[in-house]
Amino acid sequence: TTLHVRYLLSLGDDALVYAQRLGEWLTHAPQIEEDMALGNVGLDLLGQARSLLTRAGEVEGGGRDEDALAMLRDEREFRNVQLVEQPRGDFAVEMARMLWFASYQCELWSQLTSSADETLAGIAGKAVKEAVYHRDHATQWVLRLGDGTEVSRERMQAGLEAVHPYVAELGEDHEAARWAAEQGVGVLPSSLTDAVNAHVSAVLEQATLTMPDAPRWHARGGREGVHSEAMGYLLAEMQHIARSHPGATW
Amino acid sequence: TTLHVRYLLSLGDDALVYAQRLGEWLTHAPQIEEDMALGNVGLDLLGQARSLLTRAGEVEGGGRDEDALAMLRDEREFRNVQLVEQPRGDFAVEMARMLWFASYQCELWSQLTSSADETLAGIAGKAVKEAVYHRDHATQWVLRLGDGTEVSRERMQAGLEAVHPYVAELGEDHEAARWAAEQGVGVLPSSLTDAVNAHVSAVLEQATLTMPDAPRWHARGGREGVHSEAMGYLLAEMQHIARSHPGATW
Amino acid sequence: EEHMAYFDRLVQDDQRIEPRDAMPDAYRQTLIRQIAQHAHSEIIGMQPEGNWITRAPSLRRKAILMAKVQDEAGHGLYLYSAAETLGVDRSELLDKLHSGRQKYSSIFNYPTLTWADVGAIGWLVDGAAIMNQVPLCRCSYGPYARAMIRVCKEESFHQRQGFELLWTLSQGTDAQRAMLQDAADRWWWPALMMFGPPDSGEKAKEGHTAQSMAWGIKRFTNDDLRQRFVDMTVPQAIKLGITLPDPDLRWNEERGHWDFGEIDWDEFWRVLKGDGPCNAQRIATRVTAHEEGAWVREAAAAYADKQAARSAEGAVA
Amino acid sequence: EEHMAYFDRLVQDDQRIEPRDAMPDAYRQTLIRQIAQHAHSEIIGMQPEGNWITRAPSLRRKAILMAKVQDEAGHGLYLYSAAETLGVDRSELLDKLHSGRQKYSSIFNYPTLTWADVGAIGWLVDGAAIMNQVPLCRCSYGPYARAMIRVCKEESFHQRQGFELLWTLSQGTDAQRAMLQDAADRWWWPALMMFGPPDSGEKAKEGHTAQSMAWGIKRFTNDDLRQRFVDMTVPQAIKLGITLPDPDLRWNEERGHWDFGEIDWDEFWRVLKGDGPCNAQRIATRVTAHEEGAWVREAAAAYADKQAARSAEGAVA
Repeated sequence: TTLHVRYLLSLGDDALVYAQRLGEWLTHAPQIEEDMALGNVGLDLLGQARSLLTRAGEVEGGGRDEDALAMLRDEREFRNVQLVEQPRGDFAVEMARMLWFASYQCELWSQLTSSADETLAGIAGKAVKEAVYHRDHATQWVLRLGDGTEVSRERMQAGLEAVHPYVAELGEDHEAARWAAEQGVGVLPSSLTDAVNAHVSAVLEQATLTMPDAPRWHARGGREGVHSEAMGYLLAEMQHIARSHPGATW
Repeated sequence: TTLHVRYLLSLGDDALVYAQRLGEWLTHAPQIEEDMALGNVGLDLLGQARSLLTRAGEVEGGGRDEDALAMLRDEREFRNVQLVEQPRGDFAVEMARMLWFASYQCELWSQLTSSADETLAGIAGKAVKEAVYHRDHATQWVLRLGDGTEVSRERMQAGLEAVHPYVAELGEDHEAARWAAEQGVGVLPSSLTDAVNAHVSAVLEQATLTMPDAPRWHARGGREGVHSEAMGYLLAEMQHIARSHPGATW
Repeated sequence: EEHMAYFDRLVQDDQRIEPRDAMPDAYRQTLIRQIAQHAHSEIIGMQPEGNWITRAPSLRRKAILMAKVQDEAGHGLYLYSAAETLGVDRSELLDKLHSGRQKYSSIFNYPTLTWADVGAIGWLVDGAAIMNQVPLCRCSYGPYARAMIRVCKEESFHQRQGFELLWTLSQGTDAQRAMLQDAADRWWWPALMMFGPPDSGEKAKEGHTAQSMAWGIKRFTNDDLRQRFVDMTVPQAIKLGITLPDPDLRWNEERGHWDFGEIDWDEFWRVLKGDGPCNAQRIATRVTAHEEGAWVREAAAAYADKQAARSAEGAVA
Repeated sequence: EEHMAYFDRLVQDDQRIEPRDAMPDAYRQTLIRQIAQHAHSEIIGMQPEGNWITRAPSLRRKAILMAKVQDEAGHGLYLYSAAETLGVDRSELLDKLHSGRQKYSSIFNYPTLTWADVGAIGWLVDGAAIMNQVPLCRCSYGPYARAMIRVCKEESFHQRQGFELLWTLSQGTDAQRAMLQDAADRWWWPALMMFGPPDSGEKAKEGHTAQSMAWGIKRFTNDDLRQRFVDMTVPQAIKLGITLPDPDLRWNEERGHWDFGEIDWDEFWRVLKGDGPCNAQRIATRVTAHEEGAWVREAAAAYADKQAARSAEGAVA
């Protein structure tokens, strides 16, 4: 796999895996409006994933389409950050995850609209609008939960603490990203971190919440296909039917 | 599939699927001794499943071995009762399930030691001793939990209620069982029910627990491959690696 | 009196009753019950299909399915809003759903066992629902009629997607075709039951049909709608290359309709009364989501109150 | 005094100290800490492998793996019993594990990512453990030495099973061979770290090695054991047709040993102090199981008390 393909996969797998986790929320959300909203975010991310994986397959030139890449790769070939693969927690954990992830995606996509990979630039142009909506949605909920009841403030703070060790990985300058940044195809993840943190900090302050302390441990390795143990179960569920019918069209 | 094969699969799938659920307990049991004990019961059932599926493959005569039958069949081809596929509940639910299932297996295997299918008779001869141990283990725990603390009595009673709608299916005279009973290969499930109920009732009485009322709904259809929605996820997990490497040897 | 005369005239002239209009209490209660049951069916109906979102075999199908389940949530919301125009509120209706005092369509008490079931629900269940619902677009109660127009448009889209999913299976591998046939075998009869028990011929005087027709809520009998559904669906089954599990199914040249066999109404009543494969599970899933979400809804309400107080303060200052 | 002289003589004569014998408090504390850490490692070590029980690709492998994880539970129990002979009890030790006051082998803070990791744990992790543990079969403290004899027997069986699993992969498909190589790449260095930091040469005076050797608890330095492990394992890797991720690995004819590269001790200390991929998860899983089981253990205790009271009554009557 070339670094270009790996870069596209890192973006696409983030979107795909988070869409998969959000899909689990449908019929389990705290209110029906939220089933719809989480479904919407999931659908947007799934759309991004489909375009990105399709583009990765094109660049790779080996005839793999979005489904071959989603359904027939093994765990060690997935390049998403560990943040998105973590099992569904409570609604506060989800809003903490979404706030950070969407804030990261806002910065990412707005940079990538001028990617030298024109297909990627096109994807970014659409995705940036989606990410702004996702960030806004998460922001509204973090405010409501942080500045809502005593119970919700505690749970929201706990949600932030639970998610925080997985955040730094979004800003890691992995090999494919460094290559992509040099080529003008991509952007250095570390260059986005300040803006992401600024947005999140501002939201937390308004929400009367506290930014978690630097975590004792933080996730690493997702970009090289080293995942947490939750990932294998996610893939088992996602791929089982497709793997059970080799060569079938759906 | 002939009725003989289907009968063997019904026995083998019960054991396999329950072994799979018990395997989930390891590292989650209430004490380390119980990790061992639940592992033991799971291992015994897995051993029964392997022998039974191997025998089913032989009778079928199509070259399918235990792994082909376990890993490459689709949900609708599994013939276990829905009791064994239900997701892991708390320890009381598990002991309720084990008490009923092992009581059923005790009666079943002691009858099948004289099966006209000599391989099956051999399997039964070994399995009956195992089932007696499993039933005894569950019995001891139902007594401890029923006649333990107030909390444990309540949870044990709730466990019985949760499991009860799935019990009647064990005594259902499905087509393959009727054939097998006629041929002297098997036994009519309904003929075991009184003895099973007698054992369970005696345990519950000693444990100061109450036999649940006849349930409003009871499970049916497992023997014809109609399962509950939990089954697909169980199979996804169980089969994913095997399905991901077609033709591989492990 | 005068009000009721106005109501009767509107119904007779096939005009719409609006929330501000006076209406007989029995009319109001019938509508509340029917609209609530319809809304509940959308919400509970998300579960059997939602069961396949994480396992859809292609990303395109996953996207279609997520969008569909999301649409159902939307339909539920319109319908609860329509019910609210009659003077009840959503949380009250949800309580009745959760405690079993109001029902939802019994079809959702069957499990989805294979991927083909997702297609079968689109094709048969949405197909039957549309057949029931299209006449409701002309229902005498305005808000319900308008909600139905939107719902029907989206549902007929879902129905076509379901058929297309099955069509793809029909062109696929042996395993895919077997999956398709199996799904049709399991969903056919429950789909026919969706129209409700017989209410024509001798049975015309039992049940609510006559009154609902007089009020302009119902336009056709259950039996009429069922026949239309069979007539529409059988040719589609033929196109899919599958059989339907009814030995009595045959074209009746004389009637110009498809004859079909006896429906097992015992099963219908059994499942309706709670003895269906998923009744307990569907309600438990719904109640758990609702209870686990209570702290979130409370927080949102508390925050809204604080915001309102802050802007009131601002206005005063 | 006299007691201590007896203790010293026993140690000097390479005899076993038994629970009833007097022993220096520092000896007792060292043993408690070491045996507890060893027991905890067995219990926590069930998790990375337990992760694969439900997904094992064949039923034979599933059975082997379940039996292995179960054996580890058994080892934990013997070892807690051995520790209890020194005057502590299991629940106290578990509390220390759960609250982070006692450690377990840091190797179990790495995740198992593929099926080959199950084999790699058997081959490398159990292999290293055995290398550490065989000398403990002659440890000066009798109950520990005897527990170790049984543990070592079972572990060498596990080690062979792990190698055999990997051997099967090495004879398999490209994907299986890649999985094998990847697992070796990830587990090699953590396995070498299992012997602990350098304690020979200049480092001989730091750490506990010298005292433990004087007490007959430890027989070889960490570095000696590590070298033995490398010497045993490299030929097995060659047999498996894989490379090991160390460019400095080469046979040293002069020393009669395999030379190997610098170990990243920063990583070792980092993971030991909590910054490993699974530290938090391993403890959380363990604590959850323990807390969720509290009501069961309480019920068992209450029942035992009732039974005891009943038989006491019976005896009186």
